[in-house]
Amino acid sequence: MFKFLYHYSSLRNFYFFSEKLLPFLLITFVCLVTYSIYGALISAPADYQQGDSFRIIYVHVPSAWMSLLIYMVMGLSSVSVLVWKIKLAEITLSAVAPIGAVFTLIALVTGSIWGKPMWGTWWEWDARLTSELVLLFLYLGVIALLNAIDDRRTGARSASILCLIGIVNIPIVHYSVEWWNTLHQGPTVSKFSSPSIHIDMLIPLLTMTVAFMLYCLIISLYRIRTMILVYDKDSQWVKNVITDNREQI
Amino acid sequence: MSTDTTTWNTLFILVRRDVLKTWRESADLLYPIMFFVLVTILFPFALSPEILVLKSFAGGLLWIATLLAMSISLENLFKTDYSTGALEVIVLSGVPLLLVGLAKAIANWVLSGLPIIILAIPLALSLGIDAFSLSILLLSLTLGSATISLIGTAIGALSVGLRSSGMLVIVLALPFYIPLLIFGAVATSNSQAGVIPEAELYFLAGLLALAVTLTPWATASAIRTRLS
Amino acid sequence: MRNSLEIRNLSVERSNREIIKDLSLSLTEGNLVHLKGANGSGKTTFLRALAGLINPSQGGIFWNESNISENIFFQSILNYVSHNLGLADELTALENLSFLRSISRKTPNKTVEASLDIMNLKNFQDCRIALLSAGQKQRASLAQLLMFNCPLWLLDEPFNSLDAESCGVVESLIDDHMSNGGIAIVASHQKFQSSTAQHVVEL
Amino acid sequence: MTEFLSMGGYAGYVWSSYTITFGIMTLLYVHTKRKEGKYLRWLRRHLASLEK
Repeated sequence: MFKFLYHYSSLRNFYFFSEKLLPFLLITFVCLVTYSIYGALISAPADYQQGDSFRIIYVHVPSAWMSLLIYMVMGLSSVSVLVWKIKLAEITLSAVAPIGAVFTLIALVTGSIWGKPMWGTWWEWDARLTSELVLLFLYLGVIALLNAIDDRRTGARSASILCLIGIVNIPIVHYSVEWWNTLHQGPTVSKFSSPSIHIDMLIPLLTMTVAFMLYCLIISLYRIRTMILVYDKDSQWVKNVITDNREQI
Repeated sequence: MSTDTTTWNTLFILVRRDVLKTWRESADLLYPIMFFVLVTILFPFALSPEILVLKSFAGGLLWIATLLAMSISLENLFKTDYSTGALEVIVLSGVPLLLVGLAKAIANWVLSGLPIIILAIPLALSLGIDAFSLSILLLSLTLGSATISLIGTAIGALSVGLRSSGMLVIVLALPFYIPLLIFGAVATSNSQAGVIPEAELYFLAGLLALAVTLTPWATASAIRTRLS
Repeated sequence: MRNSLEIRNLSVERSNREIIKDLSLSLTEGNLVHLKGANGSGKTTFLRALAGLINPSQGGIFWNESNISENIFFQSILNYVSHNLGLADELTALENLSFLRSISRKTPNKTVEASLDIMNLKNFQDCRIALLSAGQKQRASLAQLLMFNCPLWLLDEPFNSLDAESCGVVESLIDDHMSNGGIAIVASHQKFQSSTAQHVVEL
Repeated sequence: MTEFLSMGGYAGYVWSSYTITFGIMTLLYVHTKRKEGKYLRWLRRHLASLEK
């Protein structure tokens, strides 16, 4: 398995491998997202308590999951930057960080919009929303550090150390915020724990999550491919790619 | 091998050097202390001179002041050593970098953590904290400030020598202090309500143990990265 | 066993540019290299890569046939004096050097006082580094060469801001080091005399 | 149809959160593609300058 991984971590192979993969990913994403939107807005029954405002869950929860998933991906690439010094991991780290920050932002915005009909306030210091806010600052920290360092190699290594410190802190922040939340507001059921969802409410949620995953993969592949070209701009294979590319456009 | 290079001895020598170095330039020592007192004094103006009001916020308020005061001294923790090249010489002397990271954290704690804890006594009394919760506050501050110093040193090592590294280190470090702030403030407010907050103090002690074992690794690899 | 330092098609990256491309060099005991090159031609980067501070993007550096990145004790056999001298301004020369001596894992040689005396800083040893002149700071930093005996010396601009008399002292230092079988790589703009032949490398 | 649009009285919230989410996602897509184009043009100029 490791041989396979190492083969695809060379920038050239990854570039051409992702070139074949992208069209397929795009098509699957488009179909899946239309199906999930249809499922979320039309076929899923309205919630008996919250009525149709419940449909915001189909957007809020997947983006919250994406923000966490992308931070885990960044943690993985941080380890491979520090331990195996894989160049592709350095590029993935700086390519994927903004996408994670965007999804955290979406999760926060949709979370507060969903909060308005339920609690009447735009911002509710709910345990999960607050941890999401802290996660946003972890992302902004990594992005700020990446931009503060001009040298790509040391920049990626410093950012991956910060990312690993962040990874250790995510569970700590999550549980201390839970502790703080239950302490001050009493152990009510957290507003966000989705009630035992009916089966055909659940399907659109899962398909939307997979659609979001595909979206993240597509966007990060685009960004990684661009950075690969800039990274290896002096090598021969990039020159060929650029010259062929010039004929097409 | 040169003279007695047991780990403790090297650690002690590293800490003594940093403390002596900053002690000579004592202006830097005053900044965290003055900042801590000033921030705490600002709150009564903002809230109200009423003791009852201040009492209920005293724990959280002192903790926030500690967090901020200890973050401003992070920037020049490594800066002078990095610019004069002393950090390079230490790295090249073959001393394990874990010790350098730990020694910097201890020196930072001694120089900015300890004076803050000592100053917290008069300030807490002025905010109307009774004797029992003062002892809890001091205990939680000691545990917390040590963890703050450890995490701050790691983040300080990451951003040494960068543009505007002063601002950067504070922005990067504060999110990691949130669990400490939660447990510290809750411990004091519980103690004011007469309850002995063992759980919060255990959590603080647990976070300190985690920080002592993990952050020196981060500081060591941060130093190596910044020097390359 | 004669010490050997081999550099096999080394290339080092610095701020996204390849500063050193495919450099190969092999040195054994008694070799003295005079590293020349314009500013920013990578002299310091090359020395820092040799000192193990920077990981090369290609190629490798081998000390007695073992790659220095795997050999964690490599730092204890080299003496690297860089152009920013590595002495804390607030401490005195004596404090700085005795601190270094007490934590260092290198094999000790002369005592701190003796080294400072040879660099004729005897009566300046208790004055803060910040108050010393550039030449005196340079000499204080070069005293490290005497305090430890390491087979490999990496000197970055040891002669700038030194007066003629101190240059003489440093040159004799290098000669002694060469005579008892050391290797030295000196990056410098100025010419310097040395008893052994200088192998000039242009970057 | 209007009943569907009103979303059981929560039209404002549901539609705003959907437009925000998918709006930001399309913006990110457009930004990424534009940046890719920008870098490709820069690389082409870089290549041309090398050949001269």
